[in-house]
Amino acid sequence: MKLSVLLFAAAREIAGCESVELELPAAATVAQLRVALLHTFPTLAARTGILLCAVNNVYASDDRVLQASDVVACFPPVSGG
Amino acid sequence: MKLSVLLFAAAREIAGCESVELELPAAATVAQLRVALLHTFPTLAARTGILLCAVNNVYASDDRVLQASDVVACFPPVSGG
Amino acid sequence: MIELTQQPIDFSTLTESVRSDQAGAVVLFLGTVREFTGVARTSWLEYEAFPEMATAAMQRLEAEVRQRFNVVEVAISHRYGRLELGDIAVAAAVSSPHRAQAFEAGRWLIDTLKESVPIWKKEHYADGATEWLHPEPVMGSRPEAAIPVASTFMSESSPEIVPEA
Amino acid sequence: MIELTQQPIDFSTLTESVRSDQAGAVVLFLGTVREFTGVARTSWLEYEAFPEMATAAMQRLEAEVRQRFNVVEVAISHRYGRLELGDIAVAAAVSSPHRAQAFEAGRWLIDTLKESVPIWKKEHYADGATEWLHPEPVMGSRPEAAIPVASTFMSESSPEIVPEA
Repeated sequence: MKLSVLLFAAAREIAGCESVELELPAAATVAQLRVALLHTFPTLAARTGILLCAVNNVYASDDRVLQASDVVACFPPVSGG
Repeated sequence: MKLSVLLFAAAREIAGCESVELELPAAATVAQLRVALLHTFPTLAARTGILLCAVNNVYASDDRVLQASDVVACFPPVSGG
Repeated sequence: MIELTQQPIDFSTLTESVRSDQAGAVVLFLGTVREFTGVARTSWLEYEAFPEMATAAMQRLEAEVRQRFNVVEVAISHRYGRLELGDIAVAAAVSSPHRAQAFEAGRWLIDTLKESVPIWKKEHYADGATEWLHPEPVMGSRPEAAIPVASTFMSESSPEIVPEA
Repeated sequence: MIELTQQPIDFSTLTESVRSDQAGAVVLFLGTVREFTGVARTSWLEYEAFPEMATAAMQRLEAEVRQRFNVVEVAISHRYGRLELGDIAVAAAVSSPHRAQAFEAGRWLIDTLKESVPIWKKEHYADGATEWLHPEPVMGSRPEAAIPVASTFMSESSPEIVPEA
């Protein structure tokens, strides 16, 4: 399935785009999405440290199974306030 | 010496006046003032519980020696805020 | 900024007065007139002040909060006279570089104010009864050194307040 | 009241929105843009938000603060975009019957917001350098159960973020 991943803050700047389209197997997990993302942008992990993932506006753990309709975002730890 | 004592809140209401003039020996202490005040208004202690005393806008202990020029006030524990 | 007033408190101006480029955090506390205390229904409140001493006590509080905490600015306003339900009785604001300090200083400030500033409130209940309120028991930070003379006085002088026979 | 905005925050209206006859205490927290962090001098800040999730996360925070604390009303406003020195980045207000609860709820609210709401700030220093900020270490109350999925995620997933060789 194709999934579009939204990127924010340092992750967005390092990737150079606000979102990226990834090709994933059906029923892929967040862990697999993470691997595919870092494969596309190898510098992302080294430069941003830990990356958080959210699915449909809620933080998601690595074993979360994805669907083609999910809104997925990856970003560094938050620093608002 | 004559000393005028300001009264507030329940102390003022029970005494029925905003201040009272007491006759005290020279170099009287706050403790002596307290005795004279309760002699004048015997119901004060029973009705207000503990009475605080302030001299020149600062809380005063019982051994504080008074002067005729001091501004003295007696009142119940505070309950502002 | 220290204020004792019979007019409604403008918490917006008070809060603006503590904002600063040197502070990353502002904490404002408002004490307002609550309708119910348990089952007792308040109709309105009367605050009585000893104005000269209350102002002096609030000025001492400002100096002490600056000495005890890393604060940039401090402002306190206390109202007295007749207050209706929902009215603001007291507003206290502090600014500080970081939020932990701002919360600690704000909490200490209002706790200590309620223990030391000579203002009293009289409840006027909906059933027509009235009552001078006793101070609340203090929860949390106790200002051990804030009013040492008063504390000493309160413990030492207890035997003295029994009226002479 | 939950708000995510690019306009200046009106803390006065926000605070008014939590006042209530049922509350005796209001605590407002403002996070403002500070000029100095140590020796580093900030010129301005850029806040980036993931707006849909940030709004949803603030709504979850409001629900959770109501569940955890005895609060009457809650309001949160977070600004994003370019902020100048002294500008208000976040305002959070709670009202509660008593002040201890109001301080505790206000502190928990801002601590948890800073850990969980997807907003990031980028420092623009006076010397021209820029830097995405890392989250501050949390002092005081730690919201163990506030974002359990995120916490689980953050600990479990660490091995996963090493790029594949």
